[in-house]
Formats: sequence, structure tokens, C-alpha cells
Amino acid sequence: MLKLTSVQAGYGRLPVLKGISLHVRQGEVVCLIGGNGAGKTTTLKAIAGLLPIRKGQVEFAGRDLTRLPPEQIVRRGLALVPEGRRVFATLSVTANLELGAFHRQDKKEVRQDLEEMLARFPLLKERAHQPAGTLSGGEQQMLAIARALMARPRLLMLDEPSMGLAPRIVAQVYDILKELQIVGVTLLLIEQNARAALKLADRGYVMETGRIILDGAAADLREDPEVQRAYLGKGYQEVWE
Amino acid sequence: MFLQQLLNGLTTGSAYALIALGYTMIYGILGLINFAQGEIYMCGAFVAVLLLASGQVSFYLAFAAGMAAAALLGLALERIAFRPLRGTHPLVPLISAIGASIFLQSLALLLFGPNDRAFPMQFTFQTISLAGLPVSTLQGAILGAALLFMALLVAFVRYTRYGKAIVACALDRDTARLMGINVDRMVALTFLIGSALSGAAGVMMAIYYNATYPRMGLLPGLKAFSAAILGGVGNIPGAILGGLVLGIAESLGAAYISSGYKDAVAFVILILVLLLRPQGILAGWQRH
Amino acid sequence: MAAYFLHLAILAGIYIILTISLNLIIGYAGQVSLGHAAFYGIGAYTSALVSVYWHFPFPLALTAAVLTTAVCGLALGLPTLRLREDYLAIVTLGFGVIVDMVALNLEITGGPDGIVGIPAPIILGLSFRSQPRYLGLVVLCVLSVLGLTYRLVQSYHGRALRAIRDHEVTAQVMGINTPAYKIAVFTLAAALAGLAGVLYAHYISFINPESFGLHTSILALCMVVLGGMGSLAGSIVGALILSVLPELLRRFHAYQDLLYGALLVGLLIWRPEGIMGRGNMSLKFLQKE
Amino acid sequence: MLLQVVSLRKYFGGVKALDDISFAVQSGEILGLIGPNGAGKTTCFNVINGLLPPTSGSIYLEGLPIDGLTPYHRARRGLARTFQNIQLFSGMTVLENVLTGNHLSEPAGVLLAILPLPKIKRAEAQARQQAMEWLSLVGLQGRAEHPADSLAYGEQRRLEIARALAQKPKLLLLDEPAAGLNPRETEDLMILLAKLRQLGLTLLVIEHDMCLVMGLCQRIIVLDQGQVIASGPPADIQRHPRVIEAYLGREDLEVE
Repeated sequence: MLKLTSVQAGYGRLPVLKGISLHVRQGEVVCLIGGNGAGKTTTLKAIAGLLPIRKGQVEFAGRDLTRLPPEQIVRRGLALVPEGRRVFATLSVTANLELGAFHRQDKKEVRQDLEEMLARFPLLKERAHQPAGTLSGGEQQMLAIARALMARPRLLMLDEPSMGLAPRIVAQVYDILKELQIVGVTLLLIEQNARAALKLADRGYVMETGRIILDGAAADLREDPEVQRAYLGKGYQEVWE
Repeated sequence: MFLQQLLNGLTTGSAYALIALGYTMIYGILGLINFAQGEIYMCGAFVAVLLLASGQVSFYLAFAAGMAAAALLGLALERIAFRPLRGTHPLVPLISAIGASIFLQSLALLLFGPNDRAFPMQFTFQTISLAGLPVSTLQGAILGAALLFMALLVAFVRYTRYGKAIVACALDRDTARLMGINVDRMVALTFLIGSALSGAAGVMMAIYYNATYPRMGLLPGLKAFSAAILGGVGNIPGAILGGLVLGIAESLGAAYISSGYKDAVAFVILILVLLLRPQGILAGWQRH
Repeated sequence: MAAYFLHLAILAGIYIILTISLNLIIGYAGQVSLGHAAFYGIGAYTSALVSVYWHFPFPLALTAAVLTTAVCGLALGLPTLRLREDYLAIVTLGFGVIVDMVALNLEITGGPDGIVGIPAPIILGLSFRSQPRYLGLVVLCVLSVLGLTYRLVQSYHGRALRAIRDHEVTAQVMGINTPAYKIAVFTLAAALAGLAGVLYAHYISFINPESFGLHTSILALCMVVLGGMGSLAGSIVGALILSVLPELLRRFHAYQDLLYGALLVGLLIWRPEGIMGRGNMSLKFLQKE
Repeated sequence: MLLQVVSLRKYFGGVKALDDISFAVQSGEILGLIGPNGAGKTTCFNVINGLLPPTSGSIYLEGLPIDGLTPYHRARRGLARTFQNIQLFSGMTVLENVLTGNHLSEPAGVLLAILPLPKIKRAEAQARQQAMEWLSLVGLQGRAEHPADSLAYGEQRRLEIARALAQKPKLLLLDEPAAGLNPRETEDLMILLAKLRQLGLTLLVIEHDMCLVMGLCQRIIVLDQGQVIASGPPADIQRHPRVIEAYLGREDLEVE
């Protein structure tokens, strides 16, 4: 469904992605894990069109997305829940959700989806008219996910949904992702929190310094000592000795 | 006397508020001071005056045409003078805006000459007595129209899809794009609306002072900018309040201090606000 | 005819000083002053007042005027230089309007009629009434200002200023006292604009607020941008072109402002570095290799 | 003890970016500062060198408090740093960038600097010579006259270090010096940093490249959600359960 072929991207002069190839099949939950600065967020930004792709190709549902701007990409059914949630702080919860469906023309169904979303997230319903900035971190994360779902995406990408949240809240967020998985939403998930992500996912990719160094079934990656090494490094010989 | 000055101040202040809304919205979304806002105001006034003078159109049509012309001018400015400069040092678009302002002013001077033009008004206004206070129906009409425009704008921003999208772009451009919002289009829409409001203010002030001339936008433009700062840039209710407060302060200052320094009042307030409370009088209140 | 060219040369020289002073603020401190003509005016008025009413000899009047402008620059700069650059631009513009109004309304400045009968300079018994001599005086001033600013920007102070312009936070982290530098530059620029004002007042011999309004501020800005922000050589070229060109194109006088406006926008879009190039801080083309 | 940080807190609204951090940097060591994204590492640097005021807590340099000092005063006291996203003076040449670092050692006085005195000329010549030495230390001597923004990414990183070295700091804070470098450049960087330590410099390094951190640092401090969760030699850190948890997530987290 989604296919990246040797994608390279970066910021200014800084090269970050040095040729990423991966794919996500319909109905799958795929996670992308790796340490700080491995290029996970950059990968999602490149797919979503927020960062120009220097080389390589992004294909989605058989169509080339490589040079499309983000506002076009979301129309093709690819939504991103950005890192740090990024809710529109001064707008109400409802307004945030409505903006998630900005590009949709089917007004009636948008109304319905909005009701449905508030029903699915009772916490949000209670605060429907509050500015989103007054919500707690966990509630904002729920709102960000709900907002992305308002676009009726065929594939949902999530950038570190557990970042900065207490473990109890992380569990709640993952419950929601689990529900989405059950109803058949395709997910591409980025996590530093590898254990939680690998528990949910069907397959996983491990990134290190702009490359994919490992991939396989999530169950296998959970047991792989290489994964831990990718995060914490091996002992190196001290160079001055 | 005092109440009369207050009313005069409210009238000019409502014009400042309308222009200040343009400044504040454009600043909110682009972080740019559109120095040429005063010339957009002038353009609205000229188009309405010229159309009415031709005798072919009704007052309301001329008013609408003035607003439309101002809106188009705003759009053109955005495309020509600002869009190519996005992402540069903030001084660069500021200087470009100054260039655009001089250009438009001198263009108007070439096309229409330096002299004042009277406003060919089709109605007559009276002065009625309201609780012992002489009130001109013209002032009432201007105030009423200005408040109507402000209310429309606030409703637009708060309740419509595009209004919310503009706020979203001002808050977080990248995330707005992820929602499928075309930021360029929202910027253009912001220029369109802000400029139309300035155009409306131009027509109203052309009627009020019965004078339309190429440099008419200079001082109101600068004062409206002060009003926007006074209200806290990017803050829509703030811009309205700032405009009204400034108009009143100016009117009272002229009456009780010295009419020679009338135009300096706005700048003294501006400098004081920037030094003492740069976030504006409404800071801490909810934006938008 | 010769008199006319001398006249042009003198005005151009005065504009060169004004432009260099504004370029110090824009090109070296990364700030914009839209009220620079106010400093020019304060210099001119101070010198004119003390010469006409108190009969100060020229050197003393000049010193008083330059010091007064410097103090005004310091007074405006101290509280405002911490503002964002676009706010500062508007504050300086407001300052310009206020100064203009004060000059128009005070009795001592003669209101809109201004001050007449400003004497020609006499230095050490030598009168500078004749145009060639006045040109000599202006050239001397231009050379001193150039020498001073050139040495300044070539010194480590110049490096510190450019560092501030490029990355203020980084400059601070590297031990550069950024507020002090910005205020010093602003004050120096005000003083130099004051000097230009003195030269103007004593040359023309009568002044009124018209010469020191927003229009002049913007003209100076055009000269800086045309020549190149941050380029001393550019300031000379920009001031020369924009003070001579309008005279040559007298027939198109009505189009002058139109041209300036279009020039500003066009330059920023197509050649933001100006004629002489940004970053070319020096007068390298005048130096022998 | 060169630098001592005592119960440092930095809150942004309700977010506790730094929540009661205390640690010390010993003279002559290379100390690593690691942690997941958003742990507060760069905030910590910004507070140490005065770009951000702390909510509470104190910082001592060589036993003297530096709280309340501006960044340039702290630089004067011997702090230098590099930035995560390189911040060179792009309008200058490579050499001029390094000379700017020499600012603190320049003779005082505005007038003095402007006059073409022999003393000033000598000082300038000496500064240039020294700057060239710093450039050759980082391997950029051949690029002295190039515009700074014409350098390749890895060279820019090294130039930023050379510029900080020209400040002759006592403590150098490096914010992700290896970001964006290829493996060979990273190795060169390790050698350079080891050399700096031999020259007597003390380094505090934020870095994501674990090979570099584990190979270079004598001690490592791990931040997570604004708190110090571990500190010690690299081998201990790699085995520390809370560190593994911070990076990989909790074992007991129930997803079902």
C-alpha cells in the first residue's frame, strides 16, 4: 500500500535519510524504531510531504507521492499525527476535529464522523468547547489522533504517540491504537518506546543514523539483542589508549 | 464637549480599528508588517469616489467596489511584494512593504493629482440631539457600519471553516498543512479580507472628512499599526479595542493638550506600549 | 553650470554621510531605522539654533549639534534596541513623526517657516562661503567619516558587529556584549546623521521641517538598499546615484518616488545584496592588493 | 570541580523540562549527557550558558556562582559551546569566524582599536596566527579564506568547534557534535575530542551517537523527562535497567 524506495532527505546541508526503503501493506501495523537522531521523524515528514525528498520515491496505493505538497497527500488518504501532538491550542476541541476534515466535501458525513469521534473519546466530548491548549498531554494526544482520523485516512502515521506521557496514559493511547488495529486501520508507528510498539505491531523496522539496519516480524525483533545495541551502542575501544 | 470629543474619537477610532484588523491578521499568519495597509485604505476611498463621481452607480455599489478594489490590491501586493520574500530576514519584507507603500502613493499622485477630492454624497446627514448631546447621523452610520464589519469578521473567524483554517495557519503552519489546508490560499484569503476592511475604512473616512487624496493613507495606516500593537499583534479583539482607544486618546489629546500635536499622540502611545507592555493591553487573554 | 555641479557634489557628499550612518544601523547592527532623517534634522536644527541665536562659532556649533544628536540616539536606543527589528523600525518611524511635529509646532524652530540666515562656516578665520571651499569641507568630512567607519568595521569591533547581525544569540554566547554594541552603533549612527544635518544647514542657510521628514528617511533607506546593505562602498554608490540621478532626470521628476518604491521592491526580490553586494563590508576595490 | 549544577529546575508553563537536576563536571574529563528526545538536554545547556533563566537552582563555575550572569559574562568566565543546528556567521570567511571567537582576548577600547597603532596591528597579526593554529587543529587550515557557508556540513561542524576553541574556554559544551557526520568523520571527531582533552580542556557533550559517547566519555549522565536517572561510567550505563527502560520502554507495560 505504501512503498518507499531508497528515499534520501535532510534539512539544509544536513543529510539525515541515507536511502530508506520500506513498505506497509493494507491492514498492517508497522513500527519504525530506533534511537535519538536515527531519522525516524524525518522519514515520516518526508512521506507526509513536509520535507522535500532529494532522491528516491514514495508510492501510495499505486500512485507516486514524491513531489506532492502535504495538503495534497492528506487528500490521498495518508494522515500524520505529528510529534508533540501539535493541537491548535486556542481553538476548541470541536474546531480541531473539524479542521482534521478540512479537505472533505461530504459535510453531512463529516458531522456524523464528528459525533462518532466524540462518542469514541468521551474525554474529548466533555471538553468539546474548551480550547485544546487547556487539555492535559494525554488528552491532547487523543485529540491529535482523533483529528487525524477525521480525515478518514487509509493509512495513519503516528510520530511518537507515547512521548512525554505517563505510563498509565501511554497504555490508554496504545489501547486506542489497538482498537484501530482491530477495525482494520493501517498504521505506521514511530516509537522510541520500542517495547510497547513491538508488542502492538505486526512488523518492525529498526533505524540507525539514517539507515534501516534491521527488519522483520515484531515478535522476532523483540528478542533480538541487536535492537538494544542500536539504542545504546557497543563498548568502543577508548581511542586514546 | 467631552462627550462630543469622545464620539469624534470613536468615529475615527473605528476606522483605525478596521485597518488594524488587517495588520493584525496579516501579522498573525505571516509575521509581517504590511506597511502598505494605508495605501490600500486610500485605494478603497479613491475607487468609491471616482465611481460615484461618474454618476453611473449607486452609493452602495460604489462602497462595495471600493472594498473589492482594496481587496484585489491586497492580493496583488501579497503576490508581488511579499510572497517572493518569504523566509528571508524580517527586515527584507518590511523594506519591501515600505517600497510598495511609496510606489502606490506616488502612483495615486500621478493618476489623480495632489488635490483633495470631495465625496459626492447622495444622502444628507443631520445632527440630532441624543440625550442633550448633538450627534451627527453620519457619525452614527460610520460607527454602526464599522461595528457591523467587525462583528462579521469575528463571526467569520470563529464560526466558519475557512476562518478556523486561517487561525490554524497562524498557530502552526506545518500542522495546518497536514490537515489538508493550503497555506498559500489562506494567506491570500487573509490579505483579501484584511484589505477589504481597510478599503471600507477608507470609504468611510473619505465621507467623514469629505477629502480623498493620495497621501490620505499615511497617517491612518501608521496609527492603525500603533492600534494593532496596543491591542497585541495577532489579537483580533485587541486590534478593535486598540483602534477605538487610540481614536479617543487622539481626539481628547487634540482637544485638551494641543491640536498641533494631535498626530503625535498615537506614536507616543505606541512607544510607551512597546516599552512598558510589548505584548499589548489584552495580553493574557485568549487570542482570537 | 559649474556652480550647479558643485551644488550636486556637495549634496551628494552630505547624502553619503547620511547613508553610511544609516547603513551602520542596517548593515552592521541588523536593525532598521525609519526615522533616520530625524537625527539629520536634530543636527541641522541644533547647529542652526545655536549659530543664529547664540552666535556660536562653527566648530562649537558643530560639536554641540553632533553631541546633541548622539544623546538623542542614545536616549532612543537604550530602551528600544531590545525590541524586535520590525517593532524597532516602527518606533523609529514614530520618533521621526514626533520630531517632525515638534519642529513644526515650537516657536523657537520657526514652525513650518523654519530658520533662516544660518551663517556659512568659519573655521580658524577661514570662511567656507564659496561653493568650492564648501565642497572641500564636505569632502574632508566624507573622508573622515569613511576612514572612521572603515577602520571600525575592519577592527575586531566590526567583526563583533557582523557576528551580532548574523546570529545575535551566538554572538552573545561567544562573549560579545551585544546590547552595548548595538547601542554604541546606534548612537554613532545618530551622531553621523547629525553631522550630515549640520553640513546641510550651513550650506543651504535656511531649513524647515520639510527637509527632515519621512520622505528623507526613506530616500536614505533607498540609498542603502540600492548600494548594498552592509557595504560601505555600496553606501557611496547608492548615495551618488540617487542624489545625482533625479537631477539628470528632471523631466521625469513626477516619477521619482514611483521609481524609488519600485526600486526597493525590485531590488529585494532580484538583487537583495544591492549593487556592491552584501557581506562585502570593506572598500576592497579601493585598496591596492 | 569545574562546573557544579545544583537542583536546577526549568519549567515552561506546566512542562518540567528540567526537574531538580544536580551534577558536577570534573576538571579534565569528558562527560556525556544523553537521554531520549525531549529529555531536557539542550535546555540544560541553554540554562548553563545563560540563554534561559532557570526556574530555580544554582550553577557554579570554579566554585563561584554564575547565576544571573548574561551569556557574554559567562563566556568571559570560561564557558563556550556549539549548537545542535550549526550557527556559523555566514557572512564571514572561515578565518573571520574563528577570529570572532578571539573577541574576549582583544585589547580593550573603542578608539584604540580604530587607530592604526602598531600595537593594534601586532595584536591582530597574533590573533590571526593563533586562529590559523586552531584551524589546522581541526583540519581546516586550507579553507581559511573561504566563505563559511561554502563549507561542507562536516567541515562546518569542525569550524564551529574551532571558533569555540578560540575563546580559550575552560569548559566546552558540545551539542550533538556528530549529528549529520558520516562514520569516517565521526571517527575523526572522536580523535579531535580526545586530543582536546589531552590539551587540558574539559568537555560536556550531548550526543546521540552511542559509539562515540561510550567510546569517549569517562562518565555519562542520563536524563529522562527532566530528571537525572543514572550516572556513571559507560559500561554501567549500558547495563543500567532504568536507562534501558527510558530508551526502549517498560517491559511490564500492558498493551492488551
